[in-house]
Amino acid sequence: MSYNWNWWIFFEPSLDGRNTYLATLLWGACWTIATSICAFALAMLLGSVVGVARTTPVAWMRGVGVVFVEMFRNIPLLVQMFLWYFVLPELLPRDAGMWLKQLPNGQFYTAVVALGLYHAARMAEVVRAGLESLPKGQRMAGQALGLTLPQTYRDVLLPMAYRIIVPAITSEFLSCTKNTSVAIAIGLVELTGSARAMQENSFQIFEAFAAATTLYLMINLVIVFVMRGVESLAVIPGYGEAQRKESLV
Amino acid sequence: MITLHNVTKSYGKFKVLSNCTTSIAKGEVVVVCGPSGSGKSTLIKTVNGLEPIDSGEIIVSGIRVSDPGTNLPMLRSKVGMVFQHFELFPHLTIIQNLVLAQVKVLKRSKSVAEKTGMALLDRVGLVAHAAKFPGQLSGGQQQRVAIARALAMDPIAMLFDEPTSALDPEMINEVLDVMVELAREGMTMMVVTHEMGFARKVANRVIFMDRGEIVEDAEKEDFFGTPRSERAQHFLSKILVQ
Amino acid sequence: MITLHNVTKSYGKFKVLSNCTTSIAKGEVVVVCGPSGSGKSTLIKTVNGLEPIDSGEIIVSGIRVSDPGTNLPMLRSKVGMVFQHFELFPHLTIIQNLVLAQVKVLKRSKSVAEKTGMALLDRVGLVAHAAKFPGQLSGGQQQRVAIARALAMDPIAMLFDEPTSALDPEMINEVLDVMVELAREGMTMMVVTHEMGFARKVANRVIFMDRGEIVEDAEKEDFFGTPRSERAQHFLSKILVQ
Amino acid sequence: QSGGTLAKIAESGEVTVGHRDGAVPFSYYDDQQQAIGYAMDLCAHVVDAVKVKLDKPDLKINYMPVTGTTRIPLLANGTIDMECGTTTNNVERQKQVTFSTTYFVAGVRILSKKSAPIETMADTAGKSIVTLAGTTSVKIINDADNAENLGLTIHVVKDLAEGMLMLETDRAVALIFDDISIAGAAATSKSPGDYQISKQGLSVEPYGVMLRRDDPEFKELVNTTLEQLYESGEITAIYDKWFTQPIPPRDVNMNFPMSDQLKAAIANPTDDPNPEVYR
Amino acid sequence: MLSGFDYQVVINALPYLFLTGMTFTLKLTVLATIGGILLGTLLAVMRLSRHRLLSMPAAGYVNLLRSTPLLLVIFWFYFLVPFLAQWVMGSSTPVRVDPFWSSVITFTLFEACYFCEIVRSGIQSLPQGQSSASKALGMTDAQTMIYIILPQAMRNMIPLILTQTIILFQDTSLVYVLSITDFLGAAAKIAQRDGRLLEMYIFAALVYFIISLLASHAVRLLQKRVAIIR
Ligand SMILES: Nc1ncnc2c1ncn2[C@@H]1O[C@H](COP(=O)(O)OP(=O)(O)OP(=O)(O)O)[C@@H](O)[C@H]1O
Ligand SMILES: Nc1ncnc2c1ncn2[C@@H]1O[C@H](COP(=O)(O)OP(=O)(O)OP(=O)(O)O)[C@@H](O)[C@H]1O
Ligand SMILES: [Mg+2]
Ligand SMILES: [Mg+2]
Repeated sequence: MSYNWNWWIFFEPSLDGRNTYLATLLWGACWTIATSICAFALAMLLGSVVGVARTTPVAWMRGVGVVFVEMFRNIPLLVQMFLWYFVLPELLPRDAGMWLKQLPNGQFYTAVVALGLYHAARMAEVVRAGLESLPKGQRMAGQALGLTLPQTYRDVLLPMAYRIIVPAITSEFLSCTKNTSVAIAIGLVELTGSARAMQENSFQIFEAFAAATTLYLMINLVIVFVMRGVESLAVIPGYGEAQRKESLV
Repeated sequence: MITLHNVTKSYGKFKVLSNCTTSIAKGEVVVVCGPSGSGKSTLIKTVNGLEPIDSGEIIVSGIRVSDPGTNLPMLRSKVGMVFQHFELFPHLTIIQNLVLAQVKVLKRSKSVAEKTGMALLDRVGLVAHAAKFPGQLSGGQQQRVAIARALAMDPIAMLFDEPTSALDPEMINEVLDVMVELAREGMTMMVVTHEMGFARKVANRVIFMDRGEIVEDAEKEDFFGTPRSERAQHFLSKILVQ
Repeated sequence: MITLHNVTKSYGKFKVLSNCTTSIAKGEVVVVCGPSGSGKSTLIKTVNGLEPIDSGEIIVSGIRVSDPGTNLPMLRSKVGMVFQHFELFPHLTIIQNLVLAQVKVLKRSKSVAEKTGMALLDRVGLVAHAAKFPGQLSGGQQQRVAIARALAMDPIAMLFDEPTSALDPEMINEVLDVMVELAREGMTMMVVTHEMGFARKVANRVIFMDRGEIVEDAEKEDFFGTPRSERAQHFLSKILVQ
Repeated sequence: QSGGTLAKIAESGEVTVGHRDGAVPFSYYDDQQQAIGYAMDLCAHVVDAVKVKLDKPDLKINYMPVTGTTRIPLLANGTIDMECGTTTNNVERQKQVTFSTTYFVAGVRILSKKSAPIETMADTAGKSIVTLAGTTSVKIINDADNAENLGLTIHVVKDLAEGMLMLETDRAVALIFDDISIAGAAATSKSPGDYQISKQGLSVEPYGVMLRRDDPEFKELVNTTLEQLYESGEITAIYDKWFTQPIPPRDVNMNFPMSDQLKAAIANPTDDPNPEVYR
Repeated sequence: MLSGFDYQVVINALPYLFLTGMTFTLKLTVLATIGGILLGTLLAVMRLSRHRLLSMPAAGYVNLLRSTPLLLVIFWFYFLVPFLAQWVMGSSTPVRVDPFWSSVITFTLFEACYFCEIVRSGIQSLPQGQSSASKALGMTDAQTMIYIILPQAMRNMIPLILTQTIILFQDTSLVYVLSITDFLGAAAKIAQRDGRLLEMYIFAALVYFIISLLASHAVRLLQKRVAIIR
C-alpha cells in the first residue's frame, strides 16, 4: 500500500499526446503568470480609482467606493468566479450571452475579470490606507498653493501614497498570483490545474504537487525580486531615514 | 484686504468658531494666539477656504470665499500659506517643490518657474540645497523652503499656522528672521504663533482667541500693555512666565 | 549617589557616548543639555541600565549597574524615571498605572498601593481623574501622572528625559512647577531639558553634551556666566536669543 | 496478511465506501442526501460479506463522496477502502489500483443538443467540448483530436453536473462521457427532450469496484460476493431496479435494458481490462 | 432564464443547505480559527525567538505555506494527511481521516501562518517606550510581557484576527473542489440534482455576502469598544 515514487514521470508524454508532463506544467505556469499579470493590472487601475474615490470629499463618490469594496470582498472568490462564468451570460440578452460563452479562452477572460475585481476591492483599501497615512496637511498644502483636487491627487498625494504602499502592493500581487488557482473551478488549466490533471492521469500525486509547489515558489521569488527593484526605485533620499530615526527615539 | 464677518463653524454640536469678526488691512501683520484647541488653526484655514464655514462671510481682496461659485484654486494661489509641519512634498526635490504649483496653477514655463524658485531659495539662504529632497534638510531649513514655496506664487497675503512650533529651539530663529524680513517688506500677514517675541517685534495687531471666539482684537501696544479680558491675562501670564 | 566613570557606548561604528564621567551627590539637581542627537537620552538611560554600556562603570547608591550579576529590576524600582512621551500604560486607568508596579514589584497590598497612589495624585492635583484612562487627559496632566507613578515607588533619585518637550507651551509650566517643588524637597534629580528657566531656578549643576561627549560640567552660576567651550556658547546663544 | 484491507477494517472496526455524488444511477444522492444506486447496492453486498467474514455484525460503515480527481489518491492513502461508482477498469489504472469483476459495460458516447446535433468526433471539429476530469474519456478525446487534427477546445470539469451545466449553457456543444452516465444526466436534466446521444460508441468501458492493489485477500472476497450474485441471478433484480424502473428522487426511468455485452460479462465473470474481451 | 428564477427550489433546500452545509462551514471555520491561533501564536513566539534553531524552521514553514495557493495546499493535505496520521500514530497502514477533520487540519495548518504574522507584528508594533517605562519601574521582562505588552498587543490584534477569520470563512468554500458538503458544496449538489444552478449560486453568494458583511461590521463595532483610548 506504500506510495510508488516515480520522478521520471515528468518526461513521459501527458494525456494530450503532444507534450511531456513537465511541458504541460510549464504551460500551466504560463497561464498562471498571464492571468495574474492581467488581473493585477486591472486591480491596480480600478483599485486606485476606487481608493481615491473613498478619500474624496465628495459624498456620492465615497458611497460608490464603499459599495464596490464591500461587494467584492465579502463574497468568496470561488463563488464570484461561478457568478461571472455561469450566471452572468444568462442575465445578458441571448445574443450577447452566446457571444460571451463562445469566446475562445473564455475561462481566461472570466478569471481575469473575477480576480481583477476581487483584488481591486482589496487594492482600493490599500490605496485608501496609503492616502490616509499621509499627513492631512499634505492635501491642504497642495490646495493652499491653488492646485485643484485632481491635481492635488495626481501630483502630491498619489506619488507619495504609492511609494508608501509598495510593500502592500507586493503582497497583494503575490496573493493575486496564488488566487489564480481558484480558476480551476471554471476550467482554466493553470499551474494547480495542470498539476491536478497530471495527478489524475499519471496517478503520481506527490510528484505533481511537489513540482507545482516548486514552480509557485519560483514565481514568488521572481515577484519579490522585481518588487524589491521597484521599492528601491521608490526610495526618496532622506525620507525613509527621517522615519527610521523617529522610530528609534 | 481680508475681512471676516460673523464667521461660524461647528463639528457636529461642537462650535469651533462662533461669530468671529475681524479684518486685516493691506500691509498689516496680525498675530493670532490663544490656548490649544481654541480654533486658531481653523480660523486661519477658513481665510483661503481650506475649511468651509457654516455661516458668515469672508472676503479676501474683493472675492467672497464662501460663495459656492468662487474659484477656490485661483483664490488660494493668491494667498500663501505656511503650515506647522512644513508640508513640503517629500517626493519632490526642493526646487521641484517650488516649481510645481507655478507651472500647474500659474502656467509659467518651467524655466521661468525655476528662475523664480532659485531667486527665492537664494533669499532664504538655501540655493545650495535646491537639488536635495525635503527629508535631507533640517526642520528649520524645511520651513524656510515652505515659505519660499508660498512666495513663489507672488501672493498678496501670507497665512502662517504655528510655523515654528514643530522646530527645535535652535532652529526657531532662522525661521523667525525670514518672517520678520517679510513683514518689514510690507507683506500682509496673519500669523498663528506663541512666539510673543515675534509679536512684540513686528505685529500691528494681536487677536486672542478662546473656545472659538475672538476674545481680544487689539493694537499690539494695547494687548501687551493692558489686556482687557481675564482669559487673555491668564494666558499671557502662563506663556510669558519663563 | 550616582557616579559615572568613563562610560562609552557605540551603535556599530557610531559612538553615542564616549568617556562620559560625572557624579551627582545626594540632593543635587543636575540639568543635562545639548544639541539634538548628542546622546543625552542615551546617557540618562544608562543610569538605570535601560541602555547597556560597552565599557566604563556606573554606580548608583553603591550598586554597580553594569555588573552582569546586578538585579536590575530591583535597582530600577529605586530610581524613578520620566519620559518625553509620558509612556503611561494606555490600557490601565490612572490609578491602576500608579498601583501596578507597587503591587508587582514592591509587593504592597492593593489597598496600601491605592492609598499611596491617591496621595500622590492629590499632590500633583489630579485626584479627580483617578478613574480615567491616560488618553482622556491632556499632555501636561499625563506627564504629572507619570511623575506621580515614578514617585509611588519611593525612589531615591529621579531621572527626567525632556519631560516638557512634547507639551504645549501652556502646559509646560504645570509640569515644571511639580518638578521645582520636588527639587526644593531635596530629591536627587538628573534632568535632560532645554528649559533654561528651570535650570536657572533649581539646578545645582549643568552638564552640556555634544556628539556623545560631556563637554561642560559646571556649577550653574559658572555655566550661565562664563561657559568655557565654544560649542556650549554657540548652543546657549541659539537657545536663549528670544 | 498484515497491512491488508480486511486487517485494517478489523482493526479500526469501520469500513469506508467511496462513492460518486452524481453518477445516476450507479451512485448518487437521493432526497435525503443518502448515496444510493446500482453500484451502491452491489457494494452493500460486499460490506455484508465483510461483516460475515470478520464476524462483526455491527461494523461501522462510512460513506465518502469522491471525484475523478480524488478517487485514486484517496483509495491509495487509505481514506476509502473501495470505490463504487463508474470507474473504468483499464490497464493504466491497474498500475496503481485493481478492480473487481466487471459489473457494467459502458461505452463513451457524445451527448449534444438536438438543436445542434453531433454524431461523430469529426462533427466537433473546431468546437468546444466538455468531459470529466480524471476519466478515460479525456484520453479518448485527446487521441481523437491528435489523430484527426480536430482543433478542439477541451474543457475538463470536476463532475457530471458541471459537465451538463457547460452543455446546458452552450459553453460546449458536446458532453463526451460514458453513455449510461450521460443518459442519466440527460434524463434528470431540466428538459430531457432537448438532448440526444450519439449512436456511435467511441470505446468500451468495463466498470468494476476499485480496490487497492496487492491485496488479493480482499479482492477475492469482493469477487466472490459479486459472482454469487451473478450465479444466483439476483443481479437481474438489482439491475432492473435501477435501469428499467423509476428511480428516486424524481421517479425517472432510465429505460436501459441489460446489454448483450453485460450479459456476457455476467455469464463469464471477468476482471479483464482489455476492451476486446467485451466486444 | 432569469424569468424562470425558482424561489421554491431555494426554499425547499434550506434545511439541507443550513443544517448540513452551513453547519459544516461554521464548524470548520471555528475549529480552524482556534487551532490556527494556537499554532500561530506558537509559531510567532518561535519566529521572535533569538535561537535560530527555533526561528528558522518556523520562518521556513510560514514562508513556504504563504507562497503556495490555498487550493494546492488543500489538495496536498487532503491526500497527505492519512500518511501523516499513519506516521504520527505509528500505524501500519495510512489512517482514514474523515473529510471534516482532514479539512480542519488543512485549514489549521494553513491559517496558522497568517495568524502567526498577525501575532508577530502585534507584538513588534508596540512602542519601545512602553517596555522601557515598565522596566524603569522595576518590572521584570516576564512581568513587562504579561502586564504591559500582551494586553495592549492583544487588543490591537483582535480586529485583525477576526478579519482573518472572516477571510477563512470565505476560504472554506474552496473545499468544494473535493466534493465535500460545505455550504457551497451543498448548494452545488442541490443545484446539480435539480438542475437549478443560477438560483443556487446567486443564493449562495447572497448568504456569504450577508454573513461576511455583518461579521465585518460587528468587528468594526468591537474594534471601537476594545480600542485603547489614546
Ligand atoms: N475634523 C474635526 N472634527 C472634529 N473636531 C475638530 C476637527 N478639527 C478640529 N476640531 C476641533 O476643533 C477645535 C479647534 O481646533 P483648532 O485646530 O482650530 O485649534 P487650535 O487653536 O489651532 O489648537 P492648537 O493650538 O492645538 O493647534 C479643537 O477642539 C479640535 O478638537
Ligand atoms: N538603537 C539605536 N541604533 C542606532 N543609533 C541610535 C540608536 N538609538 C540612538 N541612536 C543614535 O544615537 C545618538 C544619540 O541619541 P540620543 O537619543 O541619546 O540623543 P539626544 O541627545 O537625546 O537627542 P534628542 O534631543 O533628539 O532627544 C543619535 O544620533 C541617535 O541617532
Ligand atoms: Mg492649530
Ligand atoms: Mg532624547
